[in-house]
Amino acid sequence: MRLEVDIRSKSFTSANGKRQEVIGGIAFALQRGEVGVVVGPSGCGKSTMLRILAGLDSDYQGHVARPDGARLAMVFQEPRLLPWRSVEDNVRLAAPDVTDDRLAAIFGVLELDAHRTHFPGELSLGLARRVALARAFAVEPDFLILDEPLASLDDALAARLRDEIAMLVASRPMITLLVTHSMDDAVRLGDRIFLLSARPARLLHAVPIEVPRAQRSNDAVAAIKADLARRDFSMS
Amino acid sequence: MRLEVDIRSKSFTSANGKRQEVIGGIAFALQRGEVGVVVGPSGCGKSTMLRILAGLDSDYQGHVARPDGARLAMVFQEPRLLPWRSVEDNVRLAAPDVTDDRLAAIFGVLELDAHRTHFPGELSLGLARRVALARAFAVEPDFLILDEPLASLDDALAARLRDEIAMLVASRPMITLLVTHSMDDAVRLGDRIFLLSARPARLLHAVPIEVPRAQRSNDAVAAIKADLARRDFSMS
Amino acid sequence: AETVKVAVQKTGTFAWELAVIRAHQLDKQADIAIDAVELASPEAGKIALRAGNADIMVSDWLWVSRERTLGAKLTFYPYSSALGAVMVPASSPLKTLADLKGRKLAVAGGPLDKSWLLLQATLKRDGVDLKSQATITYGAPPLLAAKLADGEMDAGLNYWNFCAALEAKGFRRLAGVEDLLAPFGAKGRTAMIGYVFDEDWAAKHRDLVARFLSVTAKAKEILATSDAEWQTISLLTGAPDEATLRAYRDRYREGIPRRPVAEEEADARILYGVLASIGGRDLVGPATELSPGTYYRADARD
Amino acid sequence: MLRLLSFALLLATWWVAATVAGSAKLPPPSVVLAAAVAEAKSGALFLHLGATLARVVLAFTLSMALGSALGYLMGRSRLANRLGDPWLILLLNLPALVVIVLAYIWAGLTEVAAIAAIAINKLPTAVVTLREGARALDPSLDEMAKVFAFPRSRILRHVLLPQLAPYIAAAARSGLSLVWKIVLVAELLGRPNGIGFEIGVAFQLFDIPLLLAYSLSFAAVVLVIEAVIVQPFELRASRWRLRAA
Amino acid sequence: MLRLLSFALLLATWWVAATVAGSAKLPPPSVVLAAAVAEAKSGALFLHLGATLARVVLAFTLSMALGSALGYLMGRSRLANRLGDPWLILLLNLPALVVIVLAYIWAGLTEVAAIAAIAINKLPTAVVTLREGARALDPSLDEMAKVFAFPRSRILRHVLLPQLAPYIAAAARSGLSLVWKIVLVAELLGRPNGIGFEIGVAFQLFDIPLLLAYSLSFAAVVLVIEAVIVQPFELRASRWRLRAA
Ligand SMILES: Nc1ncnc2c1ncn2[C@@H]1O[C@H](COP(=O)(O)OP(=O)(O)OP(=O)(O)O)[C@@H](O)[C@H]1O
Ligand SMILES: Nc1ncnc2c1ncn2[C@@H]1O[C@H](COP(=O)(O)OP(=O)(O)OP(=O)(O)O)[C@@H](O)[C@H]1O
Ligand SMILES: [Mg+2]
Ligand SMILES: [Mg+2]
Repeated sequence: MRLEVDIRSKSFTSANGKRQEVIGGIAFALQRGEVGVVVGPSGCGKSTMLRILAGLDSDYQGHVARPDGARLAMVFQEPRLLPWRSVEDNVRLAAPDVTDDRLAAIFGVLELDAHRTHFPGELSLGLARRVALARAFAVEPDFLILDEPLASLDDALAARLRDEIAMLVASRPMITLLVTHSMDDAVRLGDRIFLLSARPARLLHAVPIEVPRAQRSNDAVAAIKADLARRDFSMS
Repeated sequence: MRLEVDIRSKSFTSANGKRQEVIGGIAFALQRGEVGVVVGPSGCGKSTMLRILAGLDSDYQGHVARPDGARLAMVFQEPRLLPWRSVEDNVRLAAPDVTDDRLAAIFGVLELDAHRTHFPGELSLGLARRVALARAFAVEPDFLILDEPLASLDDALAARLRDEIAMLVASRPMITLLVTHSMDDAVRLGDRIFLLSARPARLLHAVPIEVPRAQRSNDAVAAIKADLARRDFSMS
Repeated sequence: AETVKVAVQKTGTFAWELAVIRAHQLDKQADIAIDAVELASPEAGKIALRAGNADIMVSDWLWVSRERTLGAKLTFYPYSSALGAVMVPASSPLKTLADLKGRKLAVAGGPLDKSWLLLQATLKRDGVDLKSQATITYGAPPLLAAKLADGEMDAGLNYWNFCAALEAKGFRRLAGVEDLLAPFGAKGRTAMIGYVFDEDWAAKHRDLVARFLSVTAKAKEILATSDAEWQTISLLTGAPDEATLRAYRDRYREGIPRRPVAEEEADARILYGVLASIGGRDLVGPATELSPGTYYRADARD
Repeated sequence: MLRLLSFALLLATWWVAATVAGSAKLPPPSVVLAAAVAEAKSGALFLHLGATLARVVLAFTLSMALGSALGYLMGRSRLANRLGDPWLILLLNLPALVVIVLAYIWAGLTEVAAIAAIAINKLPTAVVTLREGARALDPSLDEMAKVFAFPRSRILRHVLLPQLAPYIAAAARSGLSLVWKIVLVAELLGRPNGIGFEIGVAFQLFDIPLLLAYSLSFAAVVLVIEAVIVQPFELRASRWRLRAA
Repeated sequence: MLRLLSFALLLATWWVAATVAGSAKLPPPSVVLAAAVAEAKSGALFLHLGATLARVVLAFTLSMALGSALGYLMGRSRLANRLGDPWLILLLNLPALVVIVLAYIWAGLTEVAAIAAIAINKLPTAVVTLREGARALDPSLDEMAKVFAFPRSRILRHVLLPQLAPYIAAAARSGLSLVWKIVLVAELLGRPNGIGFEIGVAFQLFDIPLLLAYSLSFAAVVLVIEAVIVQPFELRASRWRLRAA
């Protein structure tokens, strides 16, 4: 099971008729068990790339080999819940096989217990994003795509959820791809960091992080971040 | 011109019939020229409070005196653009008096020049949030409400926009209220920081920041943050 | 017993006759079974015939002739010579048809209605072009009858049953359409409407047709002679009171055709010319003469 | 409560109008009710109402099912829309009378012909409404369903139907009323029973109380169905809307 | 292109059906066209089509405007909905014949009566559709408009109408077809001109080609209006949808 990505070019024709290149060349591969983190300026083409990898867009130049028969889960950049189904139903519809215990555990970690019967319209944005995370966790995926999963959450909760993601990744051999604007998250979670240029997105650097995830203490993380900053990748 | 807030209680009855208190007691006042920053855990009631202050919800216990005849602008937590109007039209509809020069300047700062004729559906989330910011800036408000305006933006851009907000605040005497999860933003922009408890939200502390905004160097900011952390407010 | 399918309008006189036939078991006596399709509108019979749900329905020879020239071999047997009339309120100042000039006249059945055409033809001889010299309102017959009754119209040309009902309400006949026929050369009351059926079907079922016609003739005789019979069918007629029922009865009796078919056909030929000249192509189609064979001859083989 | 009040107001308005206009122009409710009761006692009302309801139910179900499917298809696929559009416009704008007459001529004065004709008349309005609904579907939820590999049935029930619900409700309500209007024509032209048949008879006799009695009997049935089944269901189904009217 | 192809296919289907069924059951296109041409040459077609179109336009505009306003109100305000609902259901389920007959009885056999009766028949379906549209409005955009103090006119044009557009389109398309169906009945019952009047005459003569010629003339007008005005406009107005069909 392996993800191979070689997107040579991807363009959009917008309603005003203009054609615009959004991805200018991104190639990498991820193994089972690896976590890839994508970092790049706002509007550079990250979500567009994720949509291609998720099989939602096949109108591009290049080739993507998605892991065969892998169960996919994705946290979109917006929550994308079904407004007419309760929080619990939203999760169960995506993960019909989830056990009650596991669901309770997930809702516990994400602090959603009080909101099981709420409709999405009754949630705060942070709560809704957590429901989207719960949905992805409940699926027990082989291939997990996360588009800024920890945005709009307070620092304490975000840190706890980051650990939770790390635990999930450690517990099962899956391919994970994460988009984030937080270098801290990137360094703490990633095995490799893919730095993208501004639109059209090109892969500037693929930086491996050698320290095993479990051993990344606060100091280690700070050191890696400093190292990355020192290398001064020009990101725009 | 003064904002006086005394919300004693606010509850929601959700569709499943249960009543839930969301705000348990928040009282403060803001003068013209002041920037209040609200910080609190996800789902505690921040956006609910902002909706009350914006006059969108009058079903609460207590009293809010909104600045008289003040022009209001708000950046909602989601972009809330009109999907059927171009980026430029979205801004112009909210701010019909904006001059072409000013609009160009705003679009320049927010790096939206290339997207003027795009429809919101053709934007990335970060771009859409910037359009929402552009709309609020273009209005030239007397009372500005910002609900996590810098989420989903990369660090470099976020920093630039934070400075832009600071400039706007300095340029006109207005009341500003900002919700954020980033302590950095809070300390750099705020005159007073309101720390809220978990749901139901109560005002735990109102921390004034004595250093004038213009003099908050990186070191000063770090010092204030450290000081805040040392005081160890129990936030949950 | 052989079955004959007939289309009847529930409020029409054919339905009354059928009730009499049933009550007196005339059908059983003649060893036929009459299978009636009840319908609610006058035009539905044509659909029933075309769709093959009815062997026999009631319509006029004008239409039969038109259909024949267009290729549908239908044929006609006289059923009733009752025709409409021009009705006015009792107190109306109108005395003759010529007085209709400049008045509001309601015309049931539309611009190609045969009574309306005959009325126009009659007045044309006196130099009156009624169509342009009076205000004509076309519309559904019941609605127009109601409109005349409540005074919105000065006069109304309507079907005979509506006229009978108006008569019972005290309205006056300015002229009956059957009175207009003679000046054109018709020898007597001419039955405009009749049983209509397919020629080929009739050829295959000559005996059945003959028995059917004799059964209905018997029913007509009963209705012509017995007043008691009218009481039994009064509900069916929808007559709101005795006066109306009486008017229905008298007009119905007058309308029973009593002349030989050949005479009917001869008159029809004459009237056809009149109607064709004023109704034009729209009415009669490409033919200028009554199509030969329009009339069904029970004794055609001799 | 409010609904009952409004209903009472309606009856009162009618009664006042009847009194002012005179019973020849508009019979008062009492007279119409008496006519209805008389027809009910003789059993005729139920016979005809039953026949009409059966036709309405069949034609309605048929045309809603087929119309929704076609409308969905045309809203989703540009090709289907291009191909179907001329047919749709033709069907939409063919008078009920014509469709019914042709159906009767082809298939005889049969129940099948009547129901098919009514269904064909209603079909295009369902298509038109559902097409708009399908065009307005949220693509982001489609993507979500695709990512999480929702099977078709789950997509239909949990993703599509809730989004199409307002369009279906609109098509159903106005469609039911259309079916009912057309069933009357079909019965008038070629059925030996049903409300339309009786209305035709009442019209020929110009018996306005009877006309109204039969006309309103169907409205009464719909009123009861709405109050007892449809509206409670709708209320439940739209609980998720924060501000339901 | 595809549309033309489909149109040709339609004609071909008709032609084949006519050949198979025999011209007594379904006249072929050529015969109907000949009838239409004959009527057009005599000027009668244009006269009647003009009269009918005028009525359609008036009744349609009236009922769409009023129906949209009422529907919006009922979708937004619970009170209005509760109060209006019984009236709505009654109006929806009143047969066209009854409304038309009553209108003619009250207001005489006049143009005003005809147009009012048609508008009243169409009104409730517009209300029902727009009510669903108003219920589905996005409250978050309302809030946005309120915060930025949009004046009413701007809210209507830029916030409400684009959201209601699919409902308006559905109501307009199916409503136009309904108005057209009802105008025929109104003309049949009590107007001295118009397509419905001619259809009545053709029906009395059982002249199917003429019946079809008049029926299809209106469909042809709508087809042209759709192709030349409505669809290009819709295409423009829905450019913002990422996947327009
Ligand atoms: N459907 C579309 N039509 C036209 N342009 C599009 C479309 N979708 C995205 N784009 C453009 O593609 C670019 C990349 O969008 P994308 O959503 O991939 O950005 P991103 O890297 O995810 O940004 P962010 O960090 O803000 O989420 C943007 O400039 C956007 O305007
Ligand atoms: N319409 C509603 N009905 C019921 N409950 C609601 C409604 N709106 C909000 N809530 C509840 O109120 C609480 C506070 O919501 P609010 O949006 O104010 O949170 P927040 O502080 O802005 O959170 P976040 O940081 O995630 O945006 C949440 O628990 C939410 O579930
Ligand atoms: Mg993105
Ligand atoms: Mg919030």
